[in-house]
Amino acid sequence: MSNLASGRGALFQKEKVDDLRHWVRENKPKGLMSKVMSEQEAIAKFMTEGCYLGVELYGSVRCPMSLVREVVRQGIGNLRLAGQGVLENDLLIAAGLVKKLDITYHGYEVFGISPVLRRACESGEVETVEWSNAALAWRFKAAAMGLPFLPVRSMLGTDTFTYSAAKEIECPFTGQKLVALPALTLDVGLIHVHRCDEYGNAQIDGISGFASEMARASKRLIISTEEIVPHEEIQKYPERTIIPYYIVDAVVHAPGGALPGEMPYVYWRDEKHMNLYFEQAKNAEGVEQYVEKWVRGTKDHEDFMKKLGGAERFEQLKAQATRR
Amino acid sequence: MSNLASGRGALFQKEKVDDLRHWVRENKPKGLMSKVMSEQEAIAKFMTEGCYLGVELYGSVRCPMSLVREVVRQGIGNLRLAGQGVLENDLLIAAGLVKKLDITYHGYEVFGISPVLRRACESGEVETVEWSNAALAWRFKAAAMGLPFLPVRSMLGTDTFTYSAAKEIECPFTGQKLVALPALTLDVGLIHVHRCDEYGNAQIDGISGFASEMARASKRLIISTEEIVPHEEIQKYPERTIIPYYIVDAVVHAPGGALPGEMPYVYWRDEKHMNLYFEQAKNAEGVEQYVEKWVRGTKDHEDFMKKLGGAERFEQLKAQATRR
Amino acid sequence: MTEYNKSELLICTAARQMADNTICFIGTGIPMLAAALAKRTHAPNLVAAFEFGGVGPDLEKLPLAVGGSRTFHRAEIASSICDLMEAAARGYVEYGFLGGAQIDPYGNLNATVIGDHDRPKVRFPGSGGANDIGSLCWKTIAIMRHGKKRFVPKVGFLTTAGYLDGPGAREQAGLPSGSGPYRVVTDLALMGYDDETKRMKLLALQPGVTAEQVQAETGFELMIPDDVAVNDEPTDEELRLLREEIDPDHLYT
Amino acid sequence: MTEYNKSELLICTAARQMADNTICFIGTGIPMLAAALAKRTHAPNLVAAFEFGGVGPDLEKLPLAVGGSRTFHRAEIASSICDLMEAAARGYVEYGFLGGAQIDPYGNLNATVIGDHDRPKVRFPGSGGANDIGSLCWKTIAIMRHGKKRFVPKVGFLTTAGYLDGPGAREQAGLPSGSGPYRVVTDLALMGYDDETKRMKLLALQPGVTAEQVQAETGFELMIPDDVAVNDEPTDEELRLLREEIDPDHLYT
Repeated sequence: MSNLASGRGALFQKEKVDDLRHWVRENKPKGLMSKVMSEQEAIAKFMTEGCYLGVELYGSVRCPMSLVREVVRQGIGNLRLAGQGVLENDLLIAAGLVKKLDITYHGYEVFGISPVLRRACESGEVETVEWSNAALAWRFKAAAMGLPFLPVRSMLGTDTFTYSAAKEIECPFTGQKLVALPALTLDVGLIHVHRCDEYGNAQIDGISGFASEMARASKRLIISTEEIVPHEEIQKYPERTIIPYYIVDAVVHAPGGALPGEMPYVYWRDEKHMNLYFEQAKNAEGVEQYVEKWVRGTKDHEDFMKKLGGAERFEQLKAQATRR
Repeated sequence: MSNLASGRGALFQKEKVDDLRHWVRENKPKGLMSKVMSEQEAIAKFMTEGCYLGVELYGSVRCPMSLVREVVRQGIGNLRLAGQGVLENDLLIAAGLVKKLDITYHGYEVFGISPVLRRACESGEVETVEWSNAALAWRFKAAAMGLPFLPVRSMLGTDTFTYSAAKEIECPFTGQKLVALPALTLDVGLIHVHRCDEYGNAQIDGISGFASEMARASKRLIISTEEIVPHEEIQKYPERTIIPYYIVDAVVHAPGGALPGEMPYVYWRDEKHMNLYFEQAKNAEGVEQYVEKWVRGTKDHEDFMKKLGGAERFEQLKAQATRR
Repeated sequence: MTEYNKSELLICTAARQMADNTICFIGTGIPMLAAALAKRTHAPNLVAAFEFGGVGPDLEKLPLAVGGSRTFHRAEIASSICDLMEAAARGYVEYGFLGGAQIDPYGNLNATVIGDHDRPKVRFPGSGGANDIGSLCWKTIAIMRHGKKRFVPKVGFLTTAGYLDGPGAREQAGLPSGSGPYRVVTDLALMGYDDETKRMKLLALQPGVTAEQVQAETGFELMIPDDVAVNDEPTDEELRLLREEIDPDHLYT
Repeated sequence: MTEYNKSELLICTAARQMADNTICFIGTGIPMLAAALAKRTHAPNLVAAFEFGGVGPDLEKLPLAVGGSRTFHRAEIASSICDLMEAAARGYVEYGFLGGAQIDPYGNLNATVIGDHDRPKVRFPGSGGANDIGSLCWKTIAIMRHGKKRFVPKVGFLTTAGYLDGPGAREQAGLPSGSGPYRVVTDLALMGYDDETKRMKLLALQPGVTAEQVQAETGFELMIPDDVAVNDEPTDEELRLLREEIDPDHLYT
């Protein structure tokens, strides 16, 4: 149909479903094998300069911050990034590692606009293509379903559509106008979970955000976890496995891995530290100092936790956690 | 594209997404209210002659058999039916209540072909349109997503496609051929669960089959449950709510409701009774006798349970249940 | 009568727009307080839903993030963004709250950029769930501060669909029939939309404000009916609930 | 050497086709026993997956239904049909077992009807998951009893795609590249498919069977290479495992 529009944004990630199938067949481990490794190993092993990255959930909630900090430490740059983001994507942009951003929402929620994003976009350093929150989740869902696209009813009639890489289509049954979203496959996905076994069978407490879809849309999936539990624990409640082992490439044991954000039912966010970040993010020098001190200036996650106040601080935050 | 094929099967259920939205707005209860009622009340209230019905899972596993038997007792006929089926759809067909069947699999699994289906199809009594198991689940998923269709990669190149009501389309991004499945909305859906509260917030243990999708694709959703638990129990583990209250119209307390099939972790199937059914199903007279004795000849689910052997038999079957 | 501030006025005005026994998409901030207030006054069965999966939390403590644990504390459901947005697509969600940097006469919103998209003068956070909410919920309620730079004849970037360019435009674009902008709540007034023209219309003034003042702070011609109501001031009970029960630490008010 | 029956022969032959460290879609019956046997012999890390959501059960007791609790007993995952079929669509599932009333030279299967679809002579159960498995898994293994009525030049109803009408046809139809029929296991022989023509080819004879016998029981010309292997008989250990551990109640054998 000639009257159907196409978004003018670039498709930052191009993958053919059939190619992915072949890649999965060759590269993903189908048997049970231990995938436990450190942040350093996991990031070094699976992330490459210029790769397309996705992080779940938000920077302030159940977000694999220990993995994100390790990406910054290793300085893996020219990243293409999917995202709704708060602290995680902000940190990557602040560290100068991001080139292209499939943006949905990037800000500090109740704390307002991100000055880091503003500087990066207004200077032209980061190129953006627009999507809605659900559209991005549905793009992951398309990939998770092994499909090249999904039809949806969002984004119609807006500049969000025009500055996206979506297309309008007509329903073959009803003739109604729909938006076709191109599947989005991540080169690397990072997800923080409550518990998993050494093989990667993972459980999440509370909302799952877009973990299920993003995990399945990731070529390489690194999960960090508050707790590694015996395999038997997983086998006892197999309906709780939201991420199956066969899509997981690395399991990183990271208690406090979501800090300074919260981990539902486990610990509350470190409001003091978040305020510190938001304060320093106001200008380029401030945020650079933050990155130097808190990320590059910490050897690893353990070191970060120590700097944050060690076991004592961690226990305070645990005590403030929302209870069931 | 002129070279794209269309299935020649009839679309047994025609619903426009926008019409459904309006129907949902007017008819579904959005606040919390008790929906507890008996099988008799639920079926009488929400099922009508000629309606399009769907039942989950299989007749031999976690299937709302007490509800299905009540449909037979009330003799609600001219049904259009979605299905992969074992005992449940078989019973409805045996009772002469089914006119049209969107068929995927209908048989007795390890016990072979259904003579009931054979008689109904070979005599022309029941009209069938073909789908695959996943295609039917994906048709529910399309409706659950509020979409008029979903693209998939099944059914391509086969007579299963030709005798379906699907259409071929081309991907707007890759040009590849795909099958477009029309969304399938049920007038009434029946699902048996492990537990729910009086409002309908429901949990399922073990595999969820296609419960999540079918529940969301149902205009009227009747759930039967092994156990009605206090609301607080649901609120404690909200991630376990696979069926949210707002899509539920009736909650029927039916311990043993899946019998003679199994309820995972609760009771094993009544093999003796299933064999009795399979034996009687071999000819029209036999199955009619079964229906007379075990369905029409029982007043309600309690009466059926008594006839099956009462508390003693129920305890035996519970003792044989698969454990976690 | 108790004194109140602008935030409290916005919250009370917004709370009164929501009917009981409905599901409402809530973001952090004012909408959350409005929902909590509505639940404690005229709409005890109002269900707060959060786009990342929380439905029906007790809101005993106010969430600081739309995915935070307080959005599903003692909730009925803690699911996922797809599940919630798809429920909205199926017609289950009556209200959605929206905000933005700019709004136009048809209720279209800009939350993306000022200036050229690829080299913006100001980069805002982007659509987030707003575009989906504006597309899929039945009615949207925008909460804004009034001002000429915010109420503009045409938004610089159309992030979230209002009535687009007028009657029939949403349906033509493929958006669900019968859906669209419902109310705009500001510190100066409550506005709705004219049924025929789909243009913004003054419904009621905030206490002490005149229609002329509202028009003067609006960058396009506002439809002003002959008799414009005046909103009731926040009641003592509303203020007590807000200050003592809902936001005792005054994080938001 | 221990005596064995036809079912045991089929099970042992099927078991040997599966490689270790792969995921395999299993239906009830012979495939299940084959998977259980493979896991106890050459493929300890073979993962049995059941289309309604069970992945990796211990198969300590044999399931009687593809959705039954034994398909997820001490499993890694108990999810849903969409989740499993979508994993197959993404390329995770190496093998899928199929059966049917008829098979043709290209491995197309009929499990739907004999005669006119709308007024069939015989109505079979229908595709079930077979069409999906035949579309989405990398390799399918058909298990059949040999016979001229079953091995036909053209299936009366094409329920599940094999190579359709020859080389390139699957890809042309939109099916995933590189996927398709892999083996046919019968009581008389093991067959594969010719790389070039995609037609069924004899690979190995069951013990005591001749190529002539196989051809005589096949309703189309079978490709028969010059040297055809002979399958090893079921070993004592295989039979012991089957009879004592896997199916001690002889439900299937």
